[in-house]
Amino acid sequence: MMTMSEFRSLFHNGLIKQNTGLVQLLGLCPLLAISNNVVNALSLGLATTMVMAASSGAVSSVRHFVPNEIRIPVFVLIIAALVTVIDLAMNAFVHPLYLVLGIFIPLITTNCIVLARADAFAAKNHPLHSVVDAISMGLGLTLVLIVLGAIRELAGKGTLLSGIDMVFGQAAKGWVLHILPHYQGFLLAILPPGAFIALGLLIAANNWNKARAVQRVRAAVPMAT
Amino acid sequence: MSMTVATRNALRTGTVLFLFALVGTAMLAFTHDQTEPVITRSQQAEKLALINQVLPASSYDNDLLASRQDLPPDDLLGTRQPSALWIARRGSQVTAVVLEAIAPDGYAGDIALLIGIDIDGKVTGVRVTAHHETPGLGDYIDRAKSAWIDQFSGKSLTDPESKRWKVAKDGGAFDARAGATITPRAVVKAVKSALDYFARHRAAFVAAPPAKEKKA
Amino acid sequence: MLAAIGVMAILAVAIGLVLGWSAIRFKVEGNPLAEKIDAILPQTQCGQCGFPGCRPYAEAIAKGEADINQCPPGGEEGVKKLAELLGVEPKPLDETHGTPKPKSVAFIDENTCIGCTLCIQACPVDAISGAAKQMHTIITAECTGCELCLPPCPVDCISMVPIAEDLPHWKWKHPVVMMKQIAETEDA
Amino acid sequence: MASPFILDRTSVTQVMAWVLAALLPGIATYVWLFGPGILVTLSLATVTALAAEAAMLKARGYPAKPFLADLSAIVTAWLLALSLPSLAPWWLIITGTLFAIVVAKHLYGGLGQNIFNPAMVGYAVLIVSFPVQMTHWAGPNELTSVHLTLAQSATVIFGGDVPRTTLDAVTMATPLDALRTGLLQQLTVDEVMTHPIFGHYGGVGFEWLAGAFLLGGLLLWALRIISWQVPLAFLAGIWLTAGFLNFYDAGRFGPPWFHLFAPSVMLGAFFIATDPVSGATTPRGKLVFGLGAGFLTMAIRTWGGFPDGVAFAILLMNLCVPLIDQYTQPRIYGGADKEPRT
Amino acid sequence: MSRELFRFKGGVHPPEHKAESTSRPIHAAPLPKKLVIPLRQHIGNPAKPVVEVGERVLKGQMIAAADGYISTAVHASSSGTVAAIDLQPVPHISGLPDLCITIETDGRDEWVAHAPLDYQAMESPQLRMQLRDLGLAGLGGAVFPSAVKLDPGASHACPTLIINGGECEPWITCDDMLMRHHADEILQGVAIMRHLLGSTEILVGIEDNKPEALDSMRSAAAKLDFAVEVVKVPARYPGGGAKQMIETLTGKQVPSGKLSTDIGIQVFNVGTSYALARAIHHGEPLISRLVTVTGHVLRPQNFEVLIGTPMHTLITLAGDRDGTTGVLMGGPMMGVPVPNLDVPVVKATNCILVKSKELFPPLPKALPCIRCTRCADACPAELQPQELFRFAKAGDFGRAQEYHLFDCIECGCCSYVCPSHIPLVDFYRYAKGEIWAREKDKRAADLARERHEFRQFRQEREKKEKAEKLAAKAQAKRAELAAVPAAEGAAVSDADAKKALIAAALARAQAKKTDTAPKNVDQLTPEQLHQIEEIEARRTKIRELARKPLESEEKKP
Repeated sequence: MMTMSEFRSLFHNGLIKQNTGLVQLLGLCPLLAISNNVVNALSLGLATTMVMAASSGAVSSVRHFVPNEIRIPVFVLIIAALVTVIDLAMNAFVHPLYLVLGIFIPLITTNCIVLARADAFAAKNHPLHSVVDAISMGLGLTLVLIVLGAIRELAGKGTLLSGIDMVFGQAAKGWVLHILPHYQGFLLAILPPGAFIALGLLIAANNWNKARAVQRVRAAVPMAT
Repeated sequence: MSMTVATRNALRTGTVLFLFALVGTAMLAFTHDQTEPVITRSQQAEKLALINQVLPASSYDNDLLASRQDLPPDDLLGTRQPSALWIARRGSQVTAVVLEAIAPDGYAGDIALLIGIDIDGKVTGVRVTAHHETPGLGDYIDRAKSAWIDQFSGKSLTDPESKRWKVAKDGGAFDARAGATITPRAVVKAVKSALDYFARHRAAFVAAPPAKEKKA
Repeated sequence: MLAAIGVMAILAVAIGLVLGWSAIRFKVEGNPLAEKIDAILPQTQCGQCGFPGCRPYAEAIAKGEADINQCPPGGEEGVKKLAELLGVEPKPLDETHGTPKPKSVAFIDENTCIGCTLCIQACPVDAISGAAKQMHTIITAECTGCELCLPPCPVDCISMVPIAEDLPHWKWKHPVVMMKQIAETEDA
Repeated sequence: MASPFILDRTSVTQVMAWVLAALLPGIATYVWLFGPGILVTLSLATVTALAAEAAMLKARGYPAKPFLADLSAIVTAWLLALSLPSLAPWWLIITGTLFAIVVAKHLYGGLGQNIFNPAMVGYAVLIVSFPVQMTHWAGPNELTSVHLTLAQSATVIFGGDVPRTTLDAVTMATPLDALRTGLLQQLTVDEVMTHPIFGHYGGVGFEWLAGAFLLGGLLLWALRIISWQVPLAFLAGIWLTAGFLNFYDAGRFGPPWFHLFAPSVMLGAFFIATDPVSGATTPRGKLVFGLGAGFLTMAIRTWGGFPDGVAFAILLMNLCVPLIDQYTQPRIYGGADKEPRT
Repeated sequence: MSRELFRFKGGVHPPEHKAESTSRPIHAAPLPKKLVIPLRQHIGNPAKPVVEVGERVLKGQMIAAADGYISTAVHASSSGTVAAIDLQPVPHISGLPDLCITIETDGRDEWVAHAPLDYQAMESPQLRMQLRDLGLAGLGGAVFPSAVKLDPGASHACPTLIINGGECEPWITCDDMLMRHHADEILQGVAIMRHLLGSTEILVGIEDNKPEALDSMRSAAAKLDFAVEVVKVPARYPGGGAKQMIETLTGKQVPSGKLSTDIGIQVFNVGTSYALARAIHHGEPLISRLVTVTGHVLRPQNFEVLIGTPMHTLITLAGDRDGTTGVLMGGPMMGVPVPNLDVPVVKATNCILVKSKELFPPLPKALPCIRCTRCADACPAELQPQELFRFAKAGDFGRAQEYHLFDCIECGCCSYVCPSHIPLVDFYRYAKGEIWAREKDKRAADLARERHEFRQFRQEREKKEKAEKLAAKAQAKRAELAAVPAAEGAAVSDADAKKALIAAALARAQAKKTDTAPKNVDQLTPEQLHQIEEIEARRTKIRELARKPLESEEKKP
């Protein structure tokens, strides 16, 4: 079982300290390609989280039976199977969203975050810890995806949540927020270069924040020597 | 033991990997079985939904998707590969056709169109299904971006008259946005050609036997 | 369906066999990473890192058993180089292992030395010459300044002498062209 | 501080001032042939650039005085303004300038550190994001019935209420736009060239503008502020590529002289491709850089998605600069002729 | 006289400022009370003192002898008493003191016995030994021992001898003045060089801004019995550099990393030639030289100065003025700032340049490099200074070396033209220094590693040998015991006694350790005390570690 502090440190690790998008810079291909609006970002983020939780749990449960030499093939096999299952399920049950997320669902298989966590964490830890770790990592990624998606959607089109009907059906059409009415649109934000620029700015903001935190700590504790 | 360490290890890893592969594949096979019909249904629904954008569902009662035929490449359709044709019927009467066409002279290459034409030669609707036009400039032909494409509905070769099948800037009957006239010009031209094509082959379409559908 | 399962199974067996066999056959002995780390370490052999010499410390780092910030003679620059080699974030020196000191060499007070040879046995680089009951001398050119000879000396006759900067040892400092500072002085 | 203890008089500020001075004949011609609207654009870009530069310097903890005084921000602003359509809306000018100064210059490390030409980054961002607004080119006075005054231009730029008909009467497609549109309608080059916008070489008015920029460029060369390699290679790259295509099929590819004197080429050759910070530094590297940019410009004009390609060509070549420099290291004094090992 | 000249790439043309110091004749500087003569005045090993404090020396007497092949002797510039042999301030950029011999002069200026050398009758090696003992070194600035340069070696014939009359640095005129007034003696020196090197072609390169020197040298050359071509070359900095002079006159470039002798050319400064003539024809060692004192002084001029004369006396002679902002040894392009005015004139001192705010305005603040490549255009070594700067600044010394950092001659042209006013040369000097230092550290580390590994190997081997010996002994003993069981007691007590002795010694040491514990800890902060404790704890641990093998070894017998 896990204590509250372990739980908290795992989440802190996944959401902030080792954030996949902003700190580890893993799995950037889907991150950059899919973050052109909030709905896409959220959906891919959740799909990845799901795969990560399932695969980490599975990997962690079987970790004692897997010889070291074939651990990578086994992990990839588990992840690939899970991703394909989710891919088929999405194709069947949320078809419009499937059309948008398209090739990025199968690509979750090769997303380094999933394999990285499976190999670096799940293969060495208890299943419960592994699942929590995977969820926190996945949520960390989802968070970045949402922020990135929001920035790009807002800057690019002046809206938020456009395309939400693809997830929740026609009824959700009215949920789209037109934050900036009569906005001319800033195409670059939606195009691929916008993804790089926005991610760069996010990383910069994160680093700046960290640097400031370090400075605060330094200022608070006078140098011992 | 006569086996070497390497062989023993190889057998062990081989077995483990085999077991994992077996379980994984079985899981996949099961999911695939469960989802396959659903997926086929949603794909067909999607196609039908697209067709229904250019041809109201109320105007036919046959299984439209099953009526699909291949049209040979034709200059009027702008096609270089066989393209699809769907024939809508009410009862046994042909009421309209839906066909694929290509506007080859877009600003940045081909623009793929889906055009519905009723039996009187009137356009029931046009949709752009694929294009590479400059985002924010030529892409307003996409229904998702603007309603521009709707202005074709109800038009025929006689309304407006043939020489007014042009964009407003060239003295025609169709609007086009300032600064981006190449794209609409291409679309207008392609729709008109498709109408010409329909006019030329109308008899064949009307006479087409619904035999194939029964099979499906 | 069965075909799919069959193909996967055969593939899995084949790959598993090859991998399992290769893992034993192509095992690499030794650690090239440790060599590279050892090349960065200053070779003072002082043991401040908690290992009996630079090489064992290098091996420990390579295995992930020791941190990169345990070598005071290497200083911050050494940590930075190790971090670069290993692709990790540099961190400040761990002060429990000591702090960097100016480069020094040992010096034996010839009047006090009793010739006990204890320091000779402690010196990791054989930089002390002498024999039993004879006065010992440091070979300055070979002394790494590790201080290991200080504790064993029964008469405390060894001291560390910092290497003074003199003309032959002088070198150019990094020219500071930090625009901020320069322009600030101009404004002032 | 050690030797040397004396300095030549030239400073970065002087270099930049000369670049600005060399742009003046071009600006004067611009005003004369296309109306005074460009002055509004130039002023707005300059003010924005200086404000952005000062703000970024402050944010980065640098003193504003010596860096604002180096005039590099103004050079960027002017080059961007001269690349924009003369009646581009105010927010377009500000967005482009901000991108140039904040992102392309300061986020890359400020003066001397930017790997891309800031003005061209600003231009590229705008043409990608706002293709419609980037077509607001005032036609040459010679061809338009309505001539805007300075105040009227300002009204247009600042989004004041201008009758649509007036705007339509003032703006015109640029010669490159016209050529591209015509060719896409399967017209031959000769048929397209009957359009009134085409002058002797590069379009009515535009050819004189190109001449004025050429003049300014030659001044910079005479002052040894720019070297001959980049402009010559750039022009040669365009001329050779265009010439080859034109020779191959004169009906589908415009004549080389037209491509040389089309807007943006002379400005690009003498003022933008010669930007030392983002350009190649070795003599042979400069030739490669210029030729590459010239070829890419023609490739984009001919096969790309935008009518003009100078900006993208230069940005693409900016990317290659480290590689070019590495492989074109000149022979050193008394040394064997080979590039440094990698 | 219409020799084809070649143009070297790069270079600059700063204002010359030569006229200031050429309008007055050469004055002999008076004998100072104290001469401070550094032992490191040349490239190579410093000279080794051969006199003792308190010893009386005569003018021209060798006071320090050459140490090794690349070295040269140092002499007393006047008669007097050796007052000290210690560290004194010297003209070096670091401001660090160096070993010098201080002589309190007696005012008698009494010469040591000296006589001309019959160089034509002497064997070459012997003659060169003489020159080394006469302290000859290149006076153009590099102060390379002349005896070494006058050795053409087994394979290197030097058919071309170039006498460098190029004085490209602004302000400096000592070579100009020397050529105007001592052309004959310079050419006498050339004759000796020609004799030693076996040169067939002799060229003298003089810049076109020294017409008087050209005339004087030409008329002197016309009187010789061998051909010396005096060539007028265009004045451009650094045209007086040896490699640049060679290219200007012959069109040949000295290959990178090689010496000019590799292409059959040797270059000497006119001053060196003059000193050589004085040495051979008068037997005088190098104890004085011409020094230009100029800049912010009342009477800029050239002095004949004894080596070791403090610089302030020369500035006083030239008339010091208010508003001095510093003094340079050498010219403004390559000179070094003098840490204080007590430093002596040395063999390398060609000019003392007094700075003022008006003549040398403070250098403007540096801006970032904009890669304009003006530096590359100006670089006479045809390097890419902007890249070298980038690498040096970033500490990427490997790349700096790949871009030929060590071909940089530190002439300063790049810094001079840089519109961003970056002190580029400082970066190159820094990078070179770092590279040398690192190579030294690396060698030291390699040596330490090697010795440590050998020690471990040796210990292993000794242990093994000991174990073998013990095993053999034990066996012998067993056999012995079986034979004579009674002898047992004695052996044991013997081992015990030895153990007790060592234990006692260790205990003594331990006691001493604890006794001699904390000293000077009264005024320390708690943090420092804590730190000391930690260090002590660690030392104890190491001590234990150090003792362990000893104990375990003891237990074995």
